Amino acid sequence: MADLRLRGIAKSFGATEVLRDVELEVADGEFVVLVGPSGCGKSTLLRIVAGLEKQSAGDIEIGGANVNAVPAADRGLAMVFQSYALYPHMTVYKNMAFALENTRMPKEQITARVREAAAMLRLGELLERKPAQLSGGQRQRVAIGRAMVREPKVFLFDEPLSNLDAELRVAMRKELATLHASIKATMVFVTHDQTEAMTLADRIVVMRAGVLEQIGRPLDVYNHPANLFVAGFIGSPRMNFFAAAAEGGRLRLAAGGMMDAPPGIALADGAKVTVGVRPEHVAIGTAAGCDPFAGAVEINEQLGGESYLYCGCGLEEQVVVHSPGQNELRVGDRIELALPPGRAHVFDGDGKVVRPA
Amino acid sequence: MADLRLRGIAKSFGATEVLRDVELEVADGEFVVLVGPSGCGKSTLLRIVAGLEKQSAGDIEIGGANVNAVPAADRGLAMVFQSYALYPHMTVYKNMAFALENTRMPKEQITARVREAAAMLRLGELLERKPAQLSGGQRQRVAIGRAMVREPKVFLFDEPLSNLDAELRVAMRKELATLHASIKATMVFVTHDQTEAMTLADRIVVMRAGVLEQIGRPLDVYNHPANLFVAGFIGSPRMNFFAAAAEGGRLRLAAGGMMDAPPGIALADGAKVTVGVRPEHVAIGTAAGCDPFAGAVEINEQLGGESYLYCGCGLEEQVVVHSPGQNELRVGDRIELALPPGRAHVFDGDGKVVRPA
Amino acid sequence: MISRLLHFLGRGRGTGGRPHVTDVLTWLYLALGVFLMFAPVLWLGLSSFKTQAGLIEYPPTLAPLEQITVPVEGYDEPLPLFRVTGEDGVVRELAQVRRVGIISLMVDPAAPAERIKVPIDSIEKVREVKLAFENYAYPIAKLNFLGYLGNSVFVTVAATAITLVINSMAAFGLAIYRFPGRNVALGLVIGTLMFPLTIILVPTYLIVTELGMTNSLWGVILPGAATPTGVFLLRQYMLTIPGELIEAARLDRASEWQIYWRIVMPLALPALAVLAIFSVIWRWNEFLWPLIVLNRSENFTLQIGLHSFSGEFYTRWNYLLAMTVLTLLPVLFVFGWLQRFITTGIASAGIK
Amino acid sequence: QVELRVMYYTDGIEDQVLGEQISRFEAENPGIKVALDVVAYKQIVEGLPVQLAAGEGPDIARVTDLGGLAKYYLDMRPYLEDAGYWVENFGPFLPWLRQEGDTESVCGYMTQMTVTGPFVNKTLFEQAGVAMPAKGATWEDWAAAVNEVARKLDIPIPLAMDRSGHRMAGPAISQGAAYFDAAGEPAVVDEGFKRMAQLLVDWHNDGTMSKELWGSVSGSSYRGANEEFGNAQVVMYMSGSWQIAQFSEQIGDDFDWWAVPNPCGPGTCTGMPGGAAMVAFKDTEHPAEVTKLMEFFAREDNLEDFYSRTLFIPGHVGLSAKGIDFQTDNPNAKHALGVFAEHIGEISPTAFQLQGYPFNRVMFNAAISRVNQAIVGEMSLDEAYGRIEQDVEQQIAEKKRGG
Amino acid sequence: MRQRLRELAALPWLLAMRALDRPFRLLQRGIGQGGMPYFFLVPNLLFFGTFVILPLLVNAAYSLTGGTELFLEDRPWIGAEHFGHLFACGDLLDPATCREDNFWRAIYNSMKFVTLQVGFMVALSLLTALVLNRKIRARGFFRAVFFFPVLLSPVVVALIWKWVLHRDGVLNALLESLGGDKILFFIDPGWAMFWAIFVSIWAHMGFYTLILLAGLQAIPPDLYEAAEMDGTSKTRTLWRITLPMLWPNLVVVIVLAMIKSVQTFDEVFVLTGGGPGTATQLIVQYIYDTGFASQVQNFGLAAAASYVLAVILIALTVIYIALAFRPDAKHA
Ligand SMILES: Nc1ncnc2c1ncn2[C@@H]1O[C@H](COP(=O)(O)OP(=O)(O)OP(=O)(O)O)[C@@H](O)[C@H]1O
Ligand SMILES: Nc1ncnc2c1ncn2[C@@H]1O[C@H](COP(=O)(O)OP(=O)(O)OP(=O)(O)O)[C@@H](O)[C@H]1O
Ligand SMILES: [Mg+2]
Ligand SMILES: [Mg+2]
Repeated sequence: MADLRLRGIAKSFGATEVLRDVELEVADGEFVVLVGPSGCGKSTLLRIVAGLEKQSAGDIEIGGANVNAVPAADRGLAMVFQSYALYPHMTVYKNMAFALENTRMPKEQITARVREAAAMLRLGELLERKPAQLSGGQRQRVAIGRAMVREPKVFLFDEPLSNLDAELRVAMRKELATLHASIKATMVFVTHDQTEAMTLADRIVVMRAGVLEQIGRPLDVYNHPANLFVAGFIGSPRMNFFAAAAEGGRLRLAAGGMMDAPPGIALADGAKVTVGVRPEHVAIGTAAGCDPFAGAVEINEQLGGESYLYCGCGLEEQVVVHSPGQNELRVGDRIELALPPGRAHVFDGDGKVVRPA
Repeated sequence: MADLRLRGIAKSFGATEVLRDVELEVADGEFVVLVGPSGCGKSTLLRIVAGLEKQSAGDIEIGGANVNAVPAADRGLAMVFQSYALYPHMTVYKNMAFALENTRMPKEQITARVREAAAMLRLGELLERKPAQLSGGQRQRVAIGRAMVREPKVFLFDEPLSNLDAELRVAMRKELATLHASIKATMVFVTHDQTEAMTLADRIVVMRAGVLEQIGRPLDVYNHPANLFVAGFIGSPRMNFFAAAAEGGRLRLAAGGMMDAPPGIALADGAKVTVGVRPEHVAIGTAAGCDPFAGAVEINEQLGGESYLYCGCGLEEQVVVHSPGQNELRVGDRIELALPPGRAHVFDGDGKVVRPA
Repeated sequence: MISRLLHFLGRGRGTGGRPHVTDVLTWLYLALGVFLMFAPVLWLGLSSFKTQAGLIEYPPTLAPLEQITVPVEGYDEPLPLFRVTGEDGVVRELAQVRRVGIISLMVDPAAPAERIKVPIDSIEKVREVKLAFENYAYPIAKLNFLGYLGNSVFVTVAATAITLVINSMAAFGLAIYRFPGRNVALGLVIGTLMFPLTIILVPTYLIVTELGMTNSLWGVILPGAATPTGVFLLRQYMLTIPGELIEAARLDRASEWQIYWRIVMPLALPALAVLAIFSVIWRWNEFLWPLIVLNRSENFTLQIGLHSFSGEFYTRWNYLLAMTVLTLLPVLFVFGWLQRFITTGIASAGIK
Repeated sequence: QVELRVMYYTDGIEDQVLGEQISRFEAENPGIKVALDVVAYKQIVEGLPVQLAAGEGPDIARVTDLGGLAKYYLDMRPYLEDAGYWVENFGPFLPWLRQEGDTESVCGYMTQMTVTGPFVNKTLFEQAGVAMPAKGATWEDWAAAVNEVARKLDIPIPLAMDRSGHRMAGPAISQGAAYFDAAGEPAVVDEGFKRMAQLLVDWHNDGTMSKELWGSVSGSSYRGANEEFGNAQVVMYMSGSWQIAQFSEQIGDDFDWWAVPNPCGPGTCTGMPGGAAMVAFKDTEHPAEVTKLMEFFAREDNLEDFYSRTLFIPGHVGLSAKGIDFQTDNPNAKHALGVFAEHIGEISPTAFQLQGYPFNRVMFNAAISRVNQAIVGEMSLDEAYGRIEQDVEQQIAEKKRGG
Repeated sequence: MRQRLRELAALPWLLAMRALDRPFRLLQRGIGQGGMPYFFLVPNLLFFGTFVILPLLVNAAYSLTGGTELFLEDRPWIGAEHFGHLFACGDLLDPATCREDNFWRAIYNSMKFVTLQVGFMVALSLLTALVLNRKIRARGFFRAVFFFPVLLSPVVVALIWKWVLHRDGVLNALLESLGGDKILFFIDPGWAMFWAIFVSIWAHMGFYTLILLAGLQAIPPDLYEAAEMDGTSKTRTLWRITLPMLWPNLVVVIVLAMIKSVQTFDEVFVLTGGGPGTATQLIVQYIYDTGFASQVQNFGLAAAASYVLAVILIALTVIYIALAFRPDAKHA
C-alpha cells in the first residue's frame, strides 16, 4: 500500500512562508498532477514528501505510517529533480544503475532494466556518456530513467518533461501512463504543461502561493473551477474575465450590453460579479441570450491547427477568442463577439465561483 | 546592423558529429525560432554562434564581419543558457546587474533597468535572494532577465520558458515580442513549445540530427512541410501518416479503401507514397473523395477546450483525431474516419513532399 | 609587478589569430617559473654527480668537473694536469709532480725528462666533466638500500592510505552533516592545526612508547595519520559539492557509507589527489619523527638511512645529494600520476 | 643468542672500521649478535636523550654529550675482566662520563679525543711572504699576521673560528677565563672571558673575522668554515683535530694546510679537549655481553687500528704515549696530527674541568649566542655578559629543580 | 586499454568499499542517519585524540611543571611560573627589557615573517594556479616544475640557495658581471629576512598552488561562459567570479599558509640559522631550542611558549575563520 497523506503541512524558509496548511490525500496507485504558478511551492512540497526538506509543521503518512522521522532513503520513493541532479562522475548507465546496485540486485537484471528504460527514453546510444556530454533534454531523460528503473511504490516527478520536444513529450507521456498502469505506482507529478496535466492526471491539484486551491478530476477542474484563480490558471490561453453586475436576473457587462445569467444561477440585484468565458466558448458573431459586442483583432496567433484572436473590446484586457483551423483575419479587422450564457462561469466578489442552485 | 550568417558550420565532439553543414541567414531584427528533437544540436549551434564553442568548420558572420576569431565577450550577444548558469554567489539583483556593471553604466541607470526587468519577470520580491533560494521557474526568469537588461543587438535564447507555467509563459511570450519590437534585436530562440514557435517566429528553423531540414515562415512550415520529418515534428499531436500506393490517379490506402490524390498531384501508377493528414483535418464521418474507414477509440484525451481521439484502425500506429470541445466518447466506441484529399500531404519514398504541379 | 600580472590575467583578448598579450605574459611567467623553480633543481641533479670537494667549491661550477690526470713516463701514478701561464704569457699544459710550498714542480707530459719549477699562482687545474657515479654506487652498496626503500614504501603507502580514508571520512562528516557537536569537532581540528609537530614531539613520543610502538614502523605511521590539515582541506573542498547530488543519492537508497564512497569521494578526487600528494611527500621525506621513534637500522626509512651520512662535523654532501635525487624519483613519479586527478573538474555538470 | 644494539654516528669511515671489528667480535663470540645502527648525528643529540629517558635506548652508543647523559650510563666495573686497564688508559677522561659526585664508575671510553686548535693556510703565508708567528705568539700577534697576509693577497677572511662555545673556550681560558668560581659553580663571565669577548667583537669590527660565519646565525647554532678554508679564502682557521681527515680528502695538497700551536693569552696557551665516547647504557638487558663488547672495542690493538685508520687523536693514554702510526700519506695531515698530539699536553686544567662539567653546553651556548648578539650589535657587550649569567643560572636552576 | 588498467587499479578499493557496505548499512540501521556523522568522525578523532590531543594535554601539564624530566610524575608543580617568566617584561614592545628576550624577539620576527610571507605566498600561488589552469601546452610539465621544490627537504633547499646566495655564489657572480658589488646577504638583517621569506615561499608555494588548482577545477565552467556572454573583462571575471567561487579553497590556503608560516622552522633555520644576530630567529626555533635542542631541555618553558603562540595564532585564525565559514555545511 502506498497511499500518501499530507496533513497540515507548512513550511517556512526563515521568514518566507512557502507552504500553508497543505492537506492532501493521494490514494494508492493514483496519478496526481500538481500545477501552480512558478514559485508557488510545488517543488518544496515534493521535497518535503521525499524527506529532503523538513516540514515546519504537519504530518506525512505513507502507506498509513507516519514518516515524519523516516529519512529520505527509507521512504521508498523515487524522485526526478527539477534540476536533474545527475551524478556528474558516472556514465548514463551508472547513473541509472546506481539505485539498483544499492538494492543488491543481480547484475544481469540491472543491465536488463537499465537497457529497457534507456530504450524507452531513447538513450540507448548514450549509455557510456557522462552527463556533461549530453544535451539538456538528454539529461532530463536520464533523470527520468534513474527514477523509473527503481519501480518504487511512489514516484515524485518535478517537471520531468519540460526540456523535451513535443513529439518526445507525447511519447513520454504515453510511456508514463503505461508505466503507471503496469506497476500501479502512486505518482505525484509537477508540470506546467496543460496537456500533460489534463491527460495524465487522475486528479489535478492546483496550488497558489503555498495553498491548495482546488483538487479534482481534470475535466471537473476545467469545467468547474472553484475560483477565479483556478479558472484563470487552468486552460491556455486563459479564460476571459468580464466584470459584470446583476440587474434583474440578468447581467450587465462592463463591456456594454446585457447577458442572461447562466442557467440556475440567481444573483442579488446589484451584486458585482465576474463572468468568465473560455476562449473556445466566446462566440464570433452572435449567441443566444447575450448582446454581441464589437472587438478589433489586435493579435492573430495562428498555430496551424487553430488560431487565437486577441481582440480589443475597450476593456482593460484583450478578449481571447479561439477559432479552429486557420483564418484570414488581419490585425485591425473588426468582429462581433458574444458570450453564450450556457458557457459562462460566474464568480462573486471574493473570486469564488457561484454555483447553480 | 546585426544580421547573422552561418556558412557551412560543422561540429564534432571527438567522433560524434553533432552539426553538419549548417547554412543559415538571419536578417537584422528577425526573430528565428529553432526547433528540433532533443539532442539534435540546437544548443550546440547557439553556443557556436555565441563563441563559447569553436565550430569544426564553417564561418560565422555577425553584421557582415567574420567573427570566427572573435571571443564570445566581444561578439556583443546575450544568451540565456539552457542550464541558466546563474552566479550562485550573487543575489538576483547582482546576477542581473553584473553585465551592466561590466559596461560601467551609471549605478542609477543599472538599478532602473534591473528593476524594470525584474518587474516584467515578476521577480520584484526576490531581488535580494541568492539563486539557491529560488524555485526552478524563478531561476529561469533570472536567467532571462540577465540577458534582457543588456539590450544587445543579438539575443540567443535556449529554451528560456520551459520551466514556467502556462500563464506566465504566455505573458513572457508577449513581453518578448514587445521587447523584440522595441529594441529591434535579432533573436534566435530555441523552444520545444509549438505555440511559442508558431507565435513568436518570423521564421522557423527545423533541425534534425545536426542538419537543417526546413526554414520558413511558421504557417508555411505548418502547411507545407518539406518532408516527412518536418511534417511529423511540427504540429502536436503530430500528423497522421498512412502508407498508400498510387493506382489510376487515385491512392489506395493500406488502411483499406481509396482516396483521391490531392489536387494537382499526379503520381506514377504503383508509386509507394505516404499520405499525411493532421489530426484536425481527419474527418469524423465522411469526406468527399475518400472512402471512410472504421476506427475504435483507444484513448480519448480531453483537454477541456478540445479533445484528441487516438483510434485504432488496424494500422501500426493509432490515428489521432482532433475534435473540438469536449465529447462523450468512451474507449472502445467505434467511429468512421475519412481523409479529406484537399487536406492531405503526400510524401514520396524518400520522405520528400510531392508538391502539386 | 603583482598588479601588472593581475592586470594581464584580466585583460580582454585582442582580435585575430595571433597570440594575445595574456598568452605572452603567461609564457613569460612560465619561463620565469622554469628558471626560478627548475634551474636550482637542475643544479641539484648535476651536483649529485660532483665529488665532495667539487660540491663545496667556490665559485661554484655548474657541471661536475674533475681534474684531468695523465700518465707520464717514469711515474707510477698518473699526474694531475695544469695549465701554466709562463712569464712570457705563453700557456702550456704541464703535469705536476709535486708541490713544495708555493712552487710547483712540473713536467711536460710530452717531454718527461725535464722538470720545470713554476710558481703556483700561475697555474690552473685542467678539468673535464666527469660524473661521480660513485656518489650513487657507494651509498647503495653501503646502506641497506633495498631494506630502507621497502620501509619507506611501506610507511608511505600505509600512512597515505590511512590518512586518506580517515581524513576523508571525517571531512565528509563535517562537510555534509549538521549535527550536535560538529562545531566542537571542527574547532578541535582547526585548533590543533596551530601546534606544529615539533612542539608536541616529546609527549607524543611518550605516548607512542606507552603503546609499545617504538621501533616499529607503525609508530611512524599512526601518529600523523589524522592530519588536521587533511581534514580541513577536504572538508572545504567537499563544501563545493552540490547538495542535491547527495539528496539524489539518498533517494536512490544509497546508505550514508555509499554516499561517502560512491558520490563524495569521486567528486572530491582533486582534493584527495592534493592530499595524497601531500601525504606521500611528507611521509617519504619525514625525518625528525622517525629519527626519534626508530633507532634500529632494520626499521630505518630512506631519509633516516641517508642522513647517516651526516655526522657531527662533517656531512657527506655528495652522497646525501645523490641519495636525495634518487629518493626524489619515486615521489616525482607519484606526483606525475596523481596530478592528473587534480584537473578532472567534474563536480558541476549534473545540475541545472 | 643475544642481540646487542650499537648506535653510532660517523664523520667519515669510523662506521666501516667499527663494522669490521664487530664482525670479528661476532666471530669470536658466536652467542652474541651485534647490530650496528649508523644514524645521523642529529639522532644522537636530539633523539637519544628522549629515547633513553623513555627507556627505549640502545645498548651502546657513541655520544658527545658526555656528562649530560651520564645518569643513563652503565657502570661496567662488575663485569669488566680488567678494570685496571680501563682506569689506566682512560683515566683522565672517565670523570667526563660520570655523574656529579661519582668518582668511581667506568662507563665507556673515548672513540675520539679532540683538541681545539688553529689551522693555517701555510701556502698563503708563503705567497704573501709573511712569517708565521712562532709557538708562544699571542692571539694579537696572529691576528696581525693573518691580516697582513689577507691584505697582501686579497683574501676575504683573515681569521675564522668555528661558531661554537667550545671553540671559544680555549682562547678564552688562554685569556684568563676560569669559567668556575672558587666553589666550583659555573661563573662564565670574568675578566678573562671579557677580554676574549672583546677581542671577538673587535675582530669582527675590524674585519679580521667575517660576520658571515658568526654573525649570520643565531642562538647556539654551530657554523664551521671548512668550505672557506678549503677554498683558500681563510688564512687561519680555529677549529680542531677532527678536521684532519676531512681536510686531507677535501684539500689534499692543493695548498699546505698546517696545524699550529694554540696562540697564547695572558693566562696560558690552551685549546679545549673534547671528543666522543662509546658508552654502555644501564637499561641494557645484557650488561655482561655489553661489557664484553666494550672491552673488545677498547682493546689496545683494536683501538690502535681504529685510531690509525680514522685519523683520530687517541683517547687512550697508552696509545698516546706510544704514538700512532696514522694511515695517511698526506704530509699536511701527518704534520697536523703531530701538532695536535702535542696540544694535548698543553691543555690547561681549567679546560679539563670545563670539559668534564656535565652542563658545559649550557655555558658554551649562552656565551656563543650572547656574544654573537653583541657582535652584530643587537646588544652591548655589558648587556651580553648579564644575559650570559642569567641564561646559565636559569638553566642550571631548572636542571636542579627536577633533576 | 588504459581505461581497463585504471579500472583494475581501482579494483581493490572498490572491493574493500563494497565489502564494507553491508556492515555499514547495518550500522546505519542501528544508529540511524543522524548517528552516522559521529561514525564518520570516530576513526579520525581516535587517532587525533591519541596522537594530538593527548600530547597537547601532556604539553599543557609540562607548561605548569618545572625541571627537565620527561615523565610528568617526576616534575614538580610550579603553576604559572613559566608563563610569568615569558611575560616578565619591562616593556613588551622592547624585547631587550624582557626576561626571555629571545622569545619576544622571535615573536616579533615571526610576525614580520608571517605577514610578508603569507601575503606573497597566497598571491603568488593564486597567480600560479591561475596561469597553470589556463589551457597551455605541457601543463603537466609546468605543474611539476612549480611543484618540484615542495619535494625537497629543507636541507637540500638551503643547500641550493646557499649555492645561489653565497658570497661567491651565482647571484653575486651575476651582480659582479653586471658591474655591481657583491652583497653578503646573510649578514644584513633586511636581506636575510628577505631571502628567508623568498626561499620559504619558493619551497612551499607549489603545495598551495595545487590546492588552488583543485579548487579552480571545481568552479562550473558554465559560469565562465555566462561571464563571457556578459562581456566581463578578465580582471572582473577574476575578482567577481573566480575568487568568490574559489573562496572555500582560498580559505584553506590562507589558514594553512598562515599556520604553517608561523610554524616555519627548518628551512629558514638551515638557510639563515636565525641570523644575523637573531634577526630571522622564528618562534618555533625558540621553542625547539628551549625544549629540545638545548642541553637542559626545558620542556615546561617551551610548552608555555607554545601555548602563548597558539593563543596568538588562534586569535589570528579566528578572523579568517569568521570569514571562512559563512558558506557553511549545506546538507542534512
Ligand atoms: N561534450 C560532448 N561530447 C559528446 N557529445 C556531446 C557533447 N556535448 C553534446 N553532445 C551531443 O551533441 C548532441 C547535440 O547536443 P545539443 O546540446 O546541441 O542538443 P540540443 O539540440 O540542445 O538538445 P536538447 O533539446 O535536448 O537541449 C547531443 O546528442 C549530445 O549528446
Ligand atoms: N532556501 C530558500 N529560502 C527562501 N525561499 C526559498 C528557498 N527555497 C525556495 N524558496 C522560495 O519558496 C517558494 C517555493 O519554491 P518552489 O521551488 O517550491 O517553487 P515551485 O512551485 O517549484 O516553482 P517552479 O515552478 O518555479 O519550480 C519560491 O518562491 C522560492 O523563492
Ligand atoms: Mg519547482
Ligand atoms: Mg539544448
